[in-house]
Amino acid sequence: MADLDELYRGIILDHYRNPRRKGTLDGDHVHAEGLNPSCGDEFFLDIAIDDGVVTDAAMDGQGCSISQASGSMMMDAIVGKPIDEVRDIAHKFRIMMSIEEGDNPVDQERPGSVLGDLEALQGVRKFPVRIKCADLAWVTLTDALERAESRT
Amino acid sequence: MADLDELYRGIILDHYRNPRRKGTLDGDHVHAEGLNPSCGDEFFLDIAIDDGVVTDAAMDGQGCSISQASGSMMMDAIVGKPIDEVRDIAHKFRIMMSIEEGDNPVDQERPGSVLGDLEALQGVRKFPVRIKCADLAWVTLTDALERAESRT
Amino acid sequence: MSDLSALRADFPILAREVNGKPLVYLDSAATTQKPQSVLDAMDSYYKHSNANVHRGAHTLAAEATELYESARGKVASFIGASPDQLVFTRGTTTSLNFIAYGWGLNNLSRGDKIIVTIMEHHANIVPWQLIAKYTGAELVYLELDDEFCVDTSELETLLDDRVKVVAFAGMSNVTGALGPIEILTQAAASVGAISVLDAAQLVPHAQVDVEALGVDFMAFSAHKMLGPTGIGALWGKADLLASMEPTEGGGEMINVVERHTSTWAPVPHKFEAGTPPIAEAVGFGAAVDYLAAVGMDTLRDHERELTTYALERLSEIPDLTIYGPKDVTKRGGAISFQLGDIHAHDIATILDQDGIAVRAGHHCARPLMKYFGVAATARASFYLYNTTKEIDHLVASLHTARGLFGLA
Amino acid sequence: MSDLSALRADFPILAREVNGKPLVYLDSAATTQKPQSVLDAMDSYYKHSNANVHRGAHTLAAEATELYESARGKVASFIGASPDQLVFTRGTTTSLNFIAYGWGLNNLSRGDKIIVTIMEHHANIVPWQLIAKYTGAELVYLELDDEFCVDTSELETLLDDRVKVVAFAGMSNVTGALGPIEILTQAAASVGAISVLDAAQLVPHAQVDVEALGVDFMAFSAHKMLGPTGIGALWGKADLLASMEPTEGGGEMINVVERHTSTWAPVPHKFEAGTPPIAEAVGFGAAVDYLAAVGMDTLRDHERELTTYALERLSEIPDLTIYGPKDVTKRGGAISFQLGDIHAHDIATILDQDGIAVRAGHHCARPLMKYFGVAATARASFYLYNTTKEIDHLVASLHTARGLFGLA
Ligand SMILES: Cc1ncc(COP(=O)(O)O)c(C=O)c1O
Ligand SMILES: Cc1ncc(COP(=O)(O)O)c(C=O)c1O
Repeated sequence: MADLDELYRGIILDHYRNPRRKGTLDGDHVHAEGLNPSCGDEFFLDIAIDDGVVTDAAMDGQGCSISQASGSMMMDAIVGKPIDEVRDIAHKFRIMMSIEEGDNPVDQERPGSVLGDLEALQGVRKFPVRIKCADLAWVTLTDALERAESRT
Repeated sequence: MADLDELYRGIILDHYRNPRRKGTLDGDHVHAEGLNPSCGDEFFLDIAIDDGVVTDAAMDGQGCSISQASGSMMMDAIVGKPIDEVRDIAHKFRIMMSIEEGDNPVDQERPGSVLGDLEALQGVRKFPVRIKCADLAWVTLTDALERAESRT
Repeated sequence: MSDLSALRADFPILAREVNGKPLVYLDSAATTQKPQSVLDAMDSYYKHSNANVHRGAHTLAAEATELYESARGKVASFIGASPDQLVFTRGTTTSLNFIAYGWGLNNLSRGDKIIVTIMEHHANIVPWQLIAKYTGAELVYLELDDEFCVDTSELETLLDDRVKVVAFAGMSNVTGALGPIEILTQAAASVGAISVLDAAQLVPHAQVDVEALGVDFMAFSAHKMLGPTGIGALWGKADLLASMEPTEGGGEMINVVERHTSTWAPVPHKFEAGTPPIAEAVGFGAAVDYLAAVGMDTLRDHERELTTYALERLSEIPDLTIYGPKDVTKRGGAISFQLGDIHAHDIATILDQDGIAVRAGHHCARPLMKYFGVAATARASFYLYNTTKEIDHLVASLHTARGLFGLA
Repeated sequence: MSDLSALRADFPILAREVNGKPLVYLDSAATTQKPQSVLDAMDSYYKHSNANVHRGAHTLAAEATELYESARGKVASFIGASPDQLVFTRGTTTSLNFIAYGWGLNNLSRGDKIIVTIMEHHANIVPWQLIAKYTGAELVYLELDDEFCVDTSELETLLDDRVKVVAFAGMSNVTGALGPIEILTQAAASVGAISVLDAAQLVPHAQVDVEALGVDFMAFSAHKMLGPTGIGALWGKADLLASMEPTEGGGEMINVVERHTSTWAPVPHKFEAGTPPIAEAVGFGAAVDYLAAVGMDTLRDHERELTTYALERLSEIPDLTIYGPKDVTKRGGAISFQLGDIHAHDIATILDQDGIAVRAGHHCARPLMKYFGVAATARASFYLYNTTKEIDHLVASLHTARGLFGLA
């Protein structure tokens, strides 16, 4: 039960039920779609980039609390940030989730947070089959950034 | 070894090496082909029937000693016999080989033989996978008789 | 209540713990667990008689052939069929593809219609889409009524002589609904179409007499009825199987192979190209032996009681929606549900912490999910080894889920 | 001589008697025996982790998926491949059919040519005949030279841009001859045709690095390399697999299924419709673990020594004709022969009385038999568990056969 309480923290359920920036973008933007065919989760992402900065973003789709909360938190974390910083956040997130190798940037002992709300997703690591849920938004983001790059 | 000596009696090897009535018929006749696809044995049969009597027969094809000897012995056994009697021989043969149900017509105690040379094939019963070899000629014969019937 | 709990000891895996709790396996619609007798039969095959079948004159080959063919006899007689109409395949999916390719590629053309139902598993949709693409035929769907059963009221207007195939499930793996087998079989026959029964969920749970059903083809899998993975069966009417082209070519399915042409072996071998799943056939035979010994009526009664109990207990849970018939005479023991706004995967994760295995997702039936307007459901499904106590665990764990998601 | 006889204890069936004599199993080209570790791996899968793969969020489903995918990794690395190019199929036959249908149906047309060799197994002939029939393409055969090896001298004149497929065995299951893989692969590439390697007899007996071979597709079966029945593999170049249509449709191979159209999952899943052979994959993984532990070079050396010894001893028998290369560097350990006018089936029966299992018949290679002008041969074939003493038994028993048939 302790593991489940860690997994379904209030902040995660809040993002799940009230996803930030739900919808689509109107102006010039890049679109990318992520799908986990084995579970049916879908994540649609629009991002607007101006002069190397993510100026706006919107998400849509459906899925479990983890995939949707991860996406919603990602919105908060990337809008307004330069692309390099966005890449760094994605990298740190994936390290925290044990998807990429590296020293965990999130240190429980240390005051202050590196990834903000996203740190609440650490509980997912105890549930290996759910890690791909948390990662879906970020895979889609990587895809979107690549598309943006190939446009310029 | 005793079983093998029973199986490969001199008379069987003689029929195998010198099959009776090898070849094909020229005049009016019925043709039938038997095949064991699992082992590749082939048996081609021509029979001429006149007024309810098998007046002539010829065999061709290739296969193991059992299938060829059985066919060759069958030639000897059927030519000159009325169809009813041919059917009866086939029936008796198949009982002897435990292919059909019935009292074994071949009684070792009793002098005189019912099936003639064919009785030499009794040794095959100890080798169940070879029974279908001994039966191939007879399956083909049944087929030929049916063809003959449907012609009249 | 019928008590089959003594049978549980026959299933080694049921002694296992998951996350520190005894395993509660409620995912038999995906695949069932195997009794020791099935495992023993395969083990003994490999340790005593393993050889390739049909082609050998040596003792092991004869034993292997005898075991393989006698397994065919057992499975055939389990569905009231003759062994020479029972083809061993890799599973339901392959069986349905063999029908779609072997019959469809050679008999369908532009403008022909293939009727399926919206509750089909992908295995009974995608092969027909492929064949439709290759031949120019068209898929037509029957929808559901408000009891989650196939709505056949439109059938009459759909039926005409362009309808060549009517393909349907005997029981839905999502809703548990039984299919209108008789109506659809007769409808097909009335316009000279073939009827194809996906019995993946039917044969494991009901006494089936395929001759009495009157369908033209039927497909099912061993792994959903106590048997091993890697094998299933295709049954067909003798004249259809005889006239049909084989889909796969290779060894053992031929009569004579020449350089440029070949002739085929008789049915069923015509459809069994290559080395067949021999050990798996032996295991399949042992599985139907086990089911026959329990008795399919006993099994059916047991599942009905479990299903009745589960529907009752689940309906007491607030915010829980069941996708499937409420009437147990119209359904089997697969129950799909949603619980408030908790996503099915979250339910599966929470239940798994209590050792309870349920499935979450689209259950290989996306058109049905879309029809329901949902992306996923959770599904609990029962078999002869399940107990009402396990359903109590399920219900308790669903209350835990409500708590975690703050559903008051 | 390399002594692998200690390994025999790993194979339970080798302790068995046949007709009162210890089993001498010389039929590994048909199917091999299984070590205890392979049986244990499958048993343990069923007793601890059995569940359907890929679709589940519960613990058993995760374990089963992990076991299945890690088996894929093992088999892939055994042939020097990447797991995402390794498709699990029912066996070599299904793999070759998947290539013929999935690539051939969509890329061949009237007048195109498919080159095969006369030493092919039916599994590499009949699928091409079927596709030739559906597309109007034509089969062309390469014959043999007088050492029983594929004669490639005509190749140059055959090659033109109508050649779309060159399909060939890595090793003949009849003659034991190794195929001219390099020459045929390059020939195919030179005209933009695909090269298809039937490696059913190659992968079990040689260290294969499929990337280094350069072929486009390769097929093999688990049951011929210590693994279970019911599973095999298809390997293909990434771009070809990606562009190819799946043959079977159903669950697990899809991305999105709509009512009338579907999109496919990435390779390898695109080709794995339906519940896969899960336990069989686990067993296949254990089999390649076993082979890798023995070492494929050790195995190859052992087989060479056996083959050298057998060719020598057999050549001492009067009236015995061997159909296959005499040079052990050009061949593997399958030896086909005829003994005087004794039919192969009679040889098999006589040897069986001494507990010796050899195969007799056309070995699913009728065009080759016809080319030889014979209807059947007897075949002895070796694997890592065979010994020279077993070859002595074989020779002694062949002398018995001569006696019985009065060959003085
Ligand atoms: C050279 C060759 N190709 C193909 C096959 C067919 O393999 P399977 O029967 O496992 O599909 C075999 C074995 O019978 C073989 O020896
Ligand atoms: C109704 C139905 N049809 C077809 C299938 C496919 O069966 P398999 O995966 O064994 O081929 C299933 C099981 O997944 C099913 O439930």
